[in-house]
Amino acid sequence: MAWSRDDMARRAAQELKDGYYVNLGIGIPTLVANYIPEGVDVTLQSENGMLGMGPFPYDGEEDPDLINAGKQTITALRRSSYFNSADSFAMIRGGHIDLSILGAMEVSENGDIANWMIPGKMVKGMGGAMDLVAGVKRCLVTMDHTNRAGASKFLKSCSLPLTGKNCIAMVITDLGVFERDGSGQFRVSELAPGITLDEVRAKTEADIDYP
Amino acid sequence: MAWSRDDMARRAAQELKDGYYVNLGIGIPTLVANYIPEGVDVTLQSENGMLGMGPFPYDGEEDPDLINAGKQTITALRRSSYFNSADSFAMIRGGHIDLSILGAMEVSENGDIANWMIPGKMVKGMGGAMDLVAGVKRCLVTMDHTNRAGASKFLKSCSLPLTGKNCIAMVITDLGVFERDGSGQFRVSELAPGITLDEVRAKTEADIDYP
Amino acid sequence: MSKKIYENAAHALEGLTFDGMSVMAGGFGLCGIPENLIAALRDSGAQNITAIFNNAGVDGFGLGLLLETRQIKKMVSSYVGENKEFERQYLAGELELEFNPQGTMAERIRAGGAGIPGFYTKTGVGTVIADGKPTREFDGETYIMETGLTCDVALVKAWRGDAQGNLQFKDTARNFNPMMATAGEITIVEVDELVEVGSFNPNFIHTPGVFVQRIIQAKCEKRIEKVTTRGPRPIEGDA
Amino acid sequence: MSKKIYENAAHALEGLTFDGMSVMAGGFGLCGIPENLIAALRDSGAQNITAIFNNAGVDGFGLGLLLETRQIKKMVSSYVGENKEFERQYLAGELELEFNPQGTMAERIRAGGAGIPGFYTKTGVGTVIADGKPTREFDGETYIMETGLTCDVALVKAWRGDAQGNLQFKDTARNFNPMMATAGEITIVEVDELVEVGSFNPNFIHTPGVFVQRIIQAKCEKRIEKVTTRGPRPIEGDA
Repeated sequence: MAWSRDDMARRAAQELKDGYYVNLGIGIPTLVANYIPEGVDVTLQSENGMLGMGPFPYDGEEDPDLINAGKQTITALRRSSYFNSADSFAMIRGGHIDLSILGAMEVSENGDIANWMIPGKMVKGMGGAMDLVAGVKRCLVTMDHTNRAGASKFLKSCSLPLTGKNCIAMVITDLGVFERDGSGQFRVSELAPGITLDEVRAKTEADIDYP
Repeated sequence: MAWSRDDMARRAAQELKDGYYVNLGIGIPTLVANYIPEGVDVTLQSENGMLGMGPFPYDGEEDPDLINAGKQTITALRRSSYFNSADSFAMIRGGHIDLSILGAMEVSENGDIANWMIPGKMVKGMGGAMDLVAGVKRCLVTMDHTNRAGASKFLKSCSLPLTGKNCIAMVITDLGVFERDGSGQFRVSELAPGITLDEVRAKTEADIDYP
Repeated sequence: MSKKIYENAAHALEGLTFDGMSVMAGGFGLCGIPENLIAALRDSGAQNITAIFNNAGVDGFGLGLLLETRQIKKMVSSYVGENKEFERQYLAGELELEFNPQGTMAERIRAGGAGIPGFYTKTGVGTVIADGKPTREFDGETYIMETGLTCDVALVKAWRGDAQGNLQFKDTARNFNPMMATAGEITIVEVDELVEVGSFNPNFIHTPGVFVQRIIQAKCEKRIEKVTTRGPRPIEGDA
Repeated sequence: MSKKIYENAAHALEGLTFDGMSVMAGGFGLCGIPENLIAALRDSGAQNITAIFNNAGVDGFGLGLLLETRQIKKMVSSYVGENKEFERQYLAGELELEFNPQGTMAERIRAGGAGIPGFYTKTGVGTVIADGKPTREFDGETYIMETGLTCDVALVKAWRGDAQGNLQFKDTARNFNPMMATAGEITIVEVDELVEVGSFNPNFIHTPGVFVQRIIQAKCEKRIEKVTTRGPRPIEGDA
């Protein structure tokens, strides 16, 4: 059975290491915060200007001056600090964040990612996504393996405008985990329960390494 | 009679306008703080990271964590703020300081200044001087008109390595005040009491405008 | 020095607005936006504004006010996904739009205020953002050049300010505000609280007064875009 | 996360020093220098150090310690006028020296920590500082390109810090310290006071913990270079 969104988030959370500073994107990546392994201390960065992001507030305790990069109300922790947007992206661009987990519309076999624009439709803007994929030490994508029409989102090369080139180290989809090795090629490193390599082959356009 | 150091400082202080943010160099410029005209509110910047520099402390009240750019102990005012060196020079380079008053070894007729190095002798370094002359809106020099050997320090072109090119708007020496007009040429705009134009002519190598 | 304090937003903008002006306004989404100054800018009637705002506000609030009245000619932003009127004007070709990666935008504004006319970044290399921009190699890697940004008037929202123009910002309402304060030919600030000079610990002033020309105290509505909670606070004693 | 706290300066440097390493140390003159970490670096015996320090300390104190033992191969500084041993070594050709205008040096360190490999400035245009550096015109004016600076180990002096590595600096002892904290492959901090996590107001943390790998609490001597006073405090009631 293919992984659910929560399964993907749980698997992504296994990539968190003790002491890591992590930036989580919108969607499935946000769920990762619910599955941080026990004994692993992780500090979440929110690129609008916060390190040490806490949980959502209790009802009625929302503070309009305290939101995350998804514009949701959040809370602070004892360790938290606030800073301005230039300092926040200096932190990101300068390689001080260990891991970024992002959603994607497309990922290519050479690690390109597209997740900000569909030409002809409305353009919302890239926000901080281009900065994150260019600056964070390791970037990981969680996404459905195929789109609603059943077409592969894991491609030979991206058809949509890129967010970044050669920057994704790992892709976690509903079908499994795909990790890049030293040669730069993605390989199947894990399958979701009941998923076969043949099913992955059928649903993957990218040239990846099968065991 | 030629102006004393304090006379020069007093004259330089006449250039301060209400609401100005000002950076004062070491030597005669430091004395300018003693002659700020009444009713003129001026905020002093110290490039090591302070806006709103106060007077020297009372005996025994020195704080090693609070010094000015000349490394002297100082005090804070109610308006003061501290910041880091990058922010301090962002303030200077970005043109947010209204006036800088500096000492000089040489000034040339096209507004070049040399005040940081004598080749062959020890090189101490430029500190923040190059940043100040490049960034501050208006730069003013106070210096003796001639060196100890009697040679002019107001030259056709500087012989010493430059601190900055075409950046000095006014020179105040022991002989008078020399201001650049729209054409970029310095002219004698004031004489110290008892100083004649002939004396200025004799002691000035620079081609300046005499009334 | 109480010369910096103005009575209200309209007074603070007096003599500073004109057709074709460039304006920055702080804020991330609706968090930390200078609500009253934006409304006063709309009321000033200035046209053909180049608006350097990270976001486009929502319909009818924040920067949405200036879009409704079509006072904006060009937007420089990183994300405009929350505003339908923006979408309509943009698709109809009534509005120019320049997208900047958020970190590049923040750095461009800081650079503008710091006298840095250009800098290199790897953000956007290999994307449409790099189109037409000069590149340079450092240690074998390619970077693109981005330029510093300044503006005629910067509109800033702070938490507390004093008559000297010293400012403190609150939580994530800080965002773009401190950099924009440095990048305006004139910077106007609205604060929740105007405090006595000397109230601040000088170590904890986010924006030194030198960057601020005018300041008002004003009440903000502070709308929340996405109220998100984890449910009711547990009764004391529960886990 | 108390894994960041080390017992003393020698322990904090363990495993990080090597011949040919590059080191930054904060401070302006003797104000805000990491005294204990500098002494421990001397004791480590590392040779051929590239030292990125704004000043050279004084004879026998601060960075002067590393000059006495000739552990420094190259200095990157803006002003070294206070140290005679430096002068001797430099004139004897035993020491390389790279002068940077102070603001350029501060910005280069910030840029290094911020992932910016190069930027343009007008500081130094037309001077020896511009020799050999790329130039570019912006709006008809010439600017020179300066590069970002990073280092193997940054030694930082802060006022207060917590186990997360969050830091606050005091008065003008802040100077280069916060930028250097961002520019070290490893950043080690000595603080006057180690405080509980949660003691800081999160709005007033100068350096977020992400930049700090190791931290010690240590007593500093804090020598004053130029004690300057205006005389005795007047008796109460006098003017």
